[in-house]
Amino acid sequence: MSGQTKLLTMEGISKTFGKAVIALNNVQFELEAGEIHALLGENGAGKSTLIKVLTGVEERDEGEILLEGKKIHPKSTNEAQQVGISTVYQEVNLCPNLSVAENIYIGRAPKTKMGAIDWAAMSRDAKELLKKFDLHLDVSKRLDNYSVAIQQMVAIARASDIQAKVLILDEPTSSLSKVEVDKLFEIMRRLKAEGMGIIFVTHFLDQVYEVTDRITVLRNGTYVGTYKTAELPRMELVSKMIGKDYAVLNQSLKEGQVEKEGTKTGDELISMKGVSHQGSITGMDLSIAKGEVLGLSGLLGSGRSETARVLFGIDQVNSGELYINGEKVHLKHPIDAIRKDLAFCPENRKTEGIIGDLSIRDNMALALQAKKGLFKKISKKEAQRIADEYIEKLEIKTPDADQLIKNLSGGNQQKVILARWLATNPQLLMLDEPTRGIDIGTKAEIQKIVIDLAAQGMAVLFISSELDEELRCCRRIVVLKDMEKAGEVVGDNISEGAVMQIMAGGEK
Amino acid sequence: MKEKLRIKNISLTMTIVLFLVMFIFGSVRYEHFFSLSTFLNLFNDNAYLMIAGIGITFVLITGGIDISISSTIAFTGVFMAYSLQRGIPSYVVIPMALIIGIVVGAVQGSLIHYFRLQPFIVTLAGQFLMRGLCVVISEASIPITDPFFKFMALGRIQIKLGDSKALNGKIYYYVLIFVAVLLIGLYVLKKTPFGRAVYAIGGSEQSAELMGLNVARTKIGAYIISSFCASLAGVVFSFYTLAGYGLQNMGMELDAISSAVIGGTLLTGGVGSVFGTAVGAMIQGIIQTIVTYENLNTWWTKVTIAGLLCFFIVVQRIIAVRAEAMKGKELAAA
Amino acid sequence: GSAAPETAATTAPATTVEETETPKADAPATDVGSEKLVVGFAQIGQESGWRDAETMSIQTYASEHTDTVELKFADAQQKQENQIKAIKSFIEQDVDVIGLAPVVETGWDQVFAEAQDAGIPIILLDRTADVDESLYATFIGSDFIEEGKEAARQMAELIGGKGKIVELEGTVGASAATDRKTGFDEEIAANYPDIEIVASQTGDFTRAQGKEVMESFLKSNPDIVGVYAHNDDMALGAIEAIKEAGLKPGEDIVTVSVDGVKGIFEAMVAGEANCTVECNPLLGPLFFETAAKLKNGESVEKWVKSVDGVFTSDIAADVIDSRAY
Amino acid sequence: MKNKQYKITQNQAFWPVIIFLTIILFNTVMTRGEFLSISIVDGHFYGRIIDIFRNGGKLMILAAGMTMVLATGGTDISVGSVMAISGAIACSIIRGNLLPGLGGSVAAAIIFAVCAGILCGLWNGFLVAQIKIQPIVATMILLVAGRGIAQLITSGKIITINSDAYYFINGGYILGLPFPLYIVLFLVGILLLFVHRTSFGLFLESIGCNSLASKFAGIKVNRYLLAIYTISGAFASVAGLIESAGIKGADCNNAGLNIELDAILAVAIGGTNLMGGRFSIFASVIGALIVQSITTTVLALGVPAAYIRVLKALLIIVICLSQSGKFKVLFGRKLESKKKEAVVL
Ligand SMILES: Nc1ncnc2c1ncn2[C@@H]1O[C@H](COP(=O)(O)OP(=O)(O)OP(=O)(O)O)[C@@H](O)[C@H]1O
Ligand SMILES: Nc1ncnc2c1ncn2[C@@H]1O[C@H](COP(=O)(O)OP(=O)(O)OP(=O)(O)O)[C@@H](O)[C@H]1O
Ligand SMILES: [Mg+2]
Ligand SMILES: [Mg+2]
Repeated sequence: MSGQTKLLTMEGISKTFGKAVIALNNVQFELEAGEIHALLGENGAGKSTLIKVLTGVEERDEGEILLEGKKIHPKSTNEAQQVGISTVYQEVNLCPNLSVAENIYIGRAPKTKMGAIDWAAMSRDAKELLKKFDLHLDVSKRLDNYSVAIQQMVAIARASDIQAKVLILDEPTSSLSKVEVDKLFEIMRRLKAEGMGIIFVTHFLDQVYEVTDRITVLRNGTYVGTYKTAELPRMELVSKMIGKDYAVLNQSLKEGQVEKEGTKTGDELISMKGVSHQGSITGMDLSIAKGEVLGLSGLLGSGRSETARVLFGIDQVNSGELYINGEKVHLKHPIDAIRKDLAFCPENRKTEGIIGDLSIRDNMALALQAKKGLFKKISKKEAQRIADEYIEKLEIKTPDADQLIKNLSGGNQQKVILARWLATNPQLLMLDEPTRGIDIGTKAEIQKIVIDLAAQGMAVLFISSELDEELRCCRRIVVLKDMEKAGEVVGDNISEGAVMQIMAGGEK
Repeated sequence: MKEKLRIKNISLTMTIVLFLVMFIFGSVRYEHFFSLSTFLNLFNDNAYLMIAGIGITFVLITGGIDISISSTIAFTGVFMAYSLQRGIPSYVVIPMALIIGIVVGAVQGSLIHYFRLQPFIVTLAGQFLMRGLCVVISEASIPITDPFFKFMALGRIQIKLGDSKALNGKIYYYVLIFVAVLLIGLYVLKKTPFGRAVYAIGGSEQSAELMGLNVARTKIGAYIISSFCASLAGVVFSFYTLAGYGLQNMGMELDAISSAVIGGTLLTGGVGSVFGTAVGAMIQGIIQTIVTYENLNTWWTKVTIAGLLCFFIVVQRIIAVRAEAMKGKELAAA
Repeated sequence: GSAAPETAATTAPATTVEETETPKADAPATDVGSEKLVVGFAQIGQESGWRDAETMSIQTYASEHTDTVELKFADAQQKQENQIKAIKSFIEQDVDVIGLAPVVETGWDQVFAEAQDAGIPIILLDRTADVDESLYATFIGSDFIEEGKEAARQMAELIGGKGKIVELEGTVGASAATDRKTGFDEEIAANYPDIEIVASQTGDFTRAQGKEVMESFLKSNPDIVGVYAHNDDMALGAIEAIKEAGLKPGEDIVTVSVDGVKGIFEAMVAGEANCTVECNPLLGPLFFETAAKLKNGESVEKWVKSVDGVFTSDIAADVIDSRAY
Repeated sequence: MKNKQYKITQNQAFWPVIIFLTIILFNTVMTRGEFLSISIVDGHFYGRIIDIFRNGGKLMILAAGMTMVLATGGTDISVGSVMAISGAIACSIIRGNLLPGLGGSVAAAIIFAVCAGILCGLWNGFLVAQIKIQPIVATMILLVAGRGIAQLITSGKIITINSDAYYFINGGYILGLPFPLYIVLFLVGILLLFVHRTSFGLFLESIGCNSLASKFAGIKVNRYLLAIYTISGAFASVAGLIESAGIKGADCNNAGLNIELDAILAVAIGGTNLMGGRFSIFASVIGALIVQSITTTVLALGVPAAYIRVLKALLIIVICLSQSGKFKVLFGRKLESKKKEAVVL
């Protein structure tokens, strides 16, 4: 029931950061009541910025925003909420020290007749609300007792409960499991039926086609166009997003595929024998050979990240043995692993990856510097050379290497972290969700890089929640379940079905 | 429900237990120690510290810090004494002193919030400024002779629970101000949107902003409360000493902060309670009393408080680490 | 002029004279309750060598008379709050007499009233308190204004009644500082029109600040002939500064200070300082004397003046060995 | 040429140096040149500028150590107490009250005092790095206890000493310049060399921005934290020696009282972000000179000492505002919009 009234119109929106970064340039957008509208684009296309401008987090330079025909100019999220715009931002934005119930209701808590906060009513309401999401939590527990996925659901619950006209979801699904995503879609459809307009940002094209009515595409901060989802074929959508013909892109991927087939695996590099770490993994046997891309698959919380953490010396081996190049090692700190030519891109970019206030150059040089030690300082010239090399190689979107990394978009930050590790010239590269929150074009690039690196003899441990990505890159996939190795599929046996079956419980 | 406040409660419970243990220890060990008046004197002598501590707790929960409070206390004292000396009546002087507190807090809070300046540095400037102004107004200590102040200084309620001397004690009227501040503080933090926003900002300022809370108002509000309480503490302190003196209460902000930490407030923000702060101040008071009774070098007071601080902080850390480990296990089990 | 014979006796006049009497004073106490004289003393803290000497004097007396005297001692670390709390716990402990060297003059009404209610007399030591006379029993100490006046007379004599001088003040607001300034300035203004005090700033009673302030004085007023410091410590700091400026302390610039600590005697012997107006800190014996009297209900004067002397560099060498602090 | 200009003004120490020079200039004008005059007295230089450098020595040393602590996002408020401890130990040894077997050796006194400073620093570092206590709380423990410990060492008395060798630490001159200046040059020089010739600086900044990510990048965060708190403690003990040599004794009550505030202020004036990240030791040292020169200014102008605090307060606000990005944005925007209008016209 896509209505006639234009719920929201944005016109001629421009936004620059500093002097060099033009995040948005004369962008337009419109949303009708009762529609789910996808906002798509590559990393750094300006999606999050557009949303921030809309909700008053960032001040726009130019442009107009009309809500139900009336000009609005919110200066803060609070004002945006008051006029009826409710938002779930890209990163989880809740208060870890407050209870679940409070996180949902803070700022609009039920009151007693005396005007005091009614805690009992709040808990009751929160329980009721979360039930709609099939979440049965102790809502009086602190939020940080729960996993990121649950926190994300709580954030969505909060936003959906606010009596809003416009609901904005900026990549809400990146840390959700399939079941949770389905739940979310159900709720979105219901809200849509109630006449709410929903803006949905995602990098999962399947999801776009599953729930959205229309699509607006941004590229490099400019408006590309708005299309009916049903009328826009996938291929075309992708080429609009990346500005290249999809066929070309596909070709390059195919080449990767071919190379992958041609890859010969070399000697064994890593071998874990019955490795356990208290509270995370138990009795893990794993071996990785040179020139191999090993996929690590499993459901959320199955222990994939934990395996990588142990391999990288972040968590210590409590029992079992770990061999690198046939030599038994005890890794006490990441630096021990780095000195053994291991590298690790962690999954939480913001907290474990980037050093926000340092430049791209310093961020890239950091691991190499740590590897070389305190006294062998990398000269500024050398660091600049490394930075320039990788900015070009990985096509990082930035005016220069002096930019602070925190000002890059998520995908570009990820590439800088990747560059940090490539600069150390590792034998094993561990990538934990390297493409989370990354657009399809960059995703393909990263996959290609991975395959290229393997072809050059590097071993890669590839962890991804997107199965098709693993299927595309890996010759061997180890499936984890409940902190243990549940099975393995190799070569021609690799298929979605085979992996799923092991995940689901049946061994083979 | 039990789980929610676990960390905070354990350290608060420990604080209360510790207080009782010390009181019993003192009573057993020293003659005259066990008496109602020893207990009530903790309030009589620390009321101003507790009031200021309650105020600073708001700021600490937001994750900020306010080291200007001791100067605010001294400044309001000097200001009032000076004005009273000039013949301005007390019913004008006291509200003016409180307004000064509010203004100081509003200015500091605004500088911190709108210009993103460091709370430590801004309140350091506030500390210097007010301490300096004190001496600019008057170098000497100015006595207060105003009848209302005299009344508040000397007026007290005799409490007689029995005939024995140990069951007698007295409470000065100004202690009631502390009781009121404590009750209001408890209510505001637990039951008002403002209070909850204070906690939210301590948890994550950015999140609070994005959740649509009015961060500016809350943060500045916390600094206003802190300075207001400091000026109120200044009023109580001038009841206590009947004078205004510019060098009074040097370094007292540390006592207030230690009280909060001993009472379970995390200086990283997000966790804390005004009740805990009051108990923290009482513990420091009782240590001081015991040191006097023991006839030790009074520097042992400081050393003991530091030891206690250390103990509490380490325990809080251990509890936090444990909680994390537990969480890991629970998730693994799920 | 300085009275040399008199000063010889001031080494510890109170002690020597009274010590013989002490047992007598205590004897009635033993008769009355056959118990010791319990005294609580709230000391300011440790701010200078002078105060250390006072503390020592009290503690030594108590430790030498453990059979008759019991001392409860609290160091307030320069904070009035701490002193008040200490006094209150002395009241709780039901001591016989409370001694106090008040950190500031004001702010004692409440706690003194409590002591009065409990029937415990208060002795103020070396500093006065700005309270109603009825609230304390007696004040033992010197007359700071008189010290200032004496210092002015000494200064005038040293510089021949004319010239520019500077003044290093004590901690702002402290009665010792205010009174020593008042006495000095008044005496100069009244009797020595040719002496000009060209600069006066606080050195906070400490050596470090005395030195820093003097350094500055010397640069803005190169032609000064004398420095008056409210205590010896600041004078010692000033001497350093004078030396650094390439001048001879004691000759090019004369010094007059108050207290009479050992350090200044050493400086006088070395010819680097000229005069100190003693402010006797050895008040222990006198204090306990008075306390015993009060316990026994004997009357004491409202102001028991301690006996102080004046020492100049000429006699410094003779008396230095007999200085106890 | 233009490029170079750009670089100089971008340097973190640029504004502090300008401010310092302005203060000097202001004083020179106010005192009609007296402020700048330097003469030679007894074979050493003599003048207010020399005073600033000598009296500011302690603060420069503390600020250098404090800069690194702040760069890691920490803070060390115990430096004043460490100064008191170091002075107490040194003077007690020289007096023979402590370790009389050493016969009052000045060298031993210095070594033990610095060792005590290192121990204090290790303790702070241990609490911060190993127990993971917030720096301000961790160092508050020593701040509160330290002065008490110093008092217990001196059994609550001011200890005066008589040792020309020891006095030299504060009052001595080499080549006409005060000895503390050489200590500063030596310590700060070594530190600067270390920070710039090695990757120490990069690691500290990285730890200050995001210590978890730094650990993941292979930096031994705990080791560096321990190191910088130790350096800060050691520097504080040296400052304590200078101070106690200056007063020829140990005054546990007043030694280094509230100096941690001045040290942090100096770093802030130097433009280092107190939350961690980018830092400049040189700028902080200039910041320390600015703080010291305020005191000297007030004394030189004969203004009541009370105004030192007021002046410092105003200066803090002005400097912080001028460094505040937000402030620049607010006012820069106004300027820019004016410029734009001008273009349109
Ligand atoms: N605060 C900032 N300062 C400077 N540049 C910024 C800032 N915020 C965003 N940018 C830049 O603006 C551009 C748009 O970023 P935005 O976050 O909107 O991208 P996005 O489309 O959401 O990307 P992603 O899919 O990676 O989240 C990027 O080039 C980014 O580097
Ligand atoms: N947000 C979180 N908060 C606390 N613990 C977490 C969180 N995320 C994961 N964990 C811990 O890590 C364990 C394993 O999660 P891990 O990240 O290794 O799983 P994974 O298979 O890599 O899943 P994914 O990376 O998709 O989340 C969980 O059981 C839990 O103990
Ligand atoms: Mg985005
Ligand atoms: Mg994971």
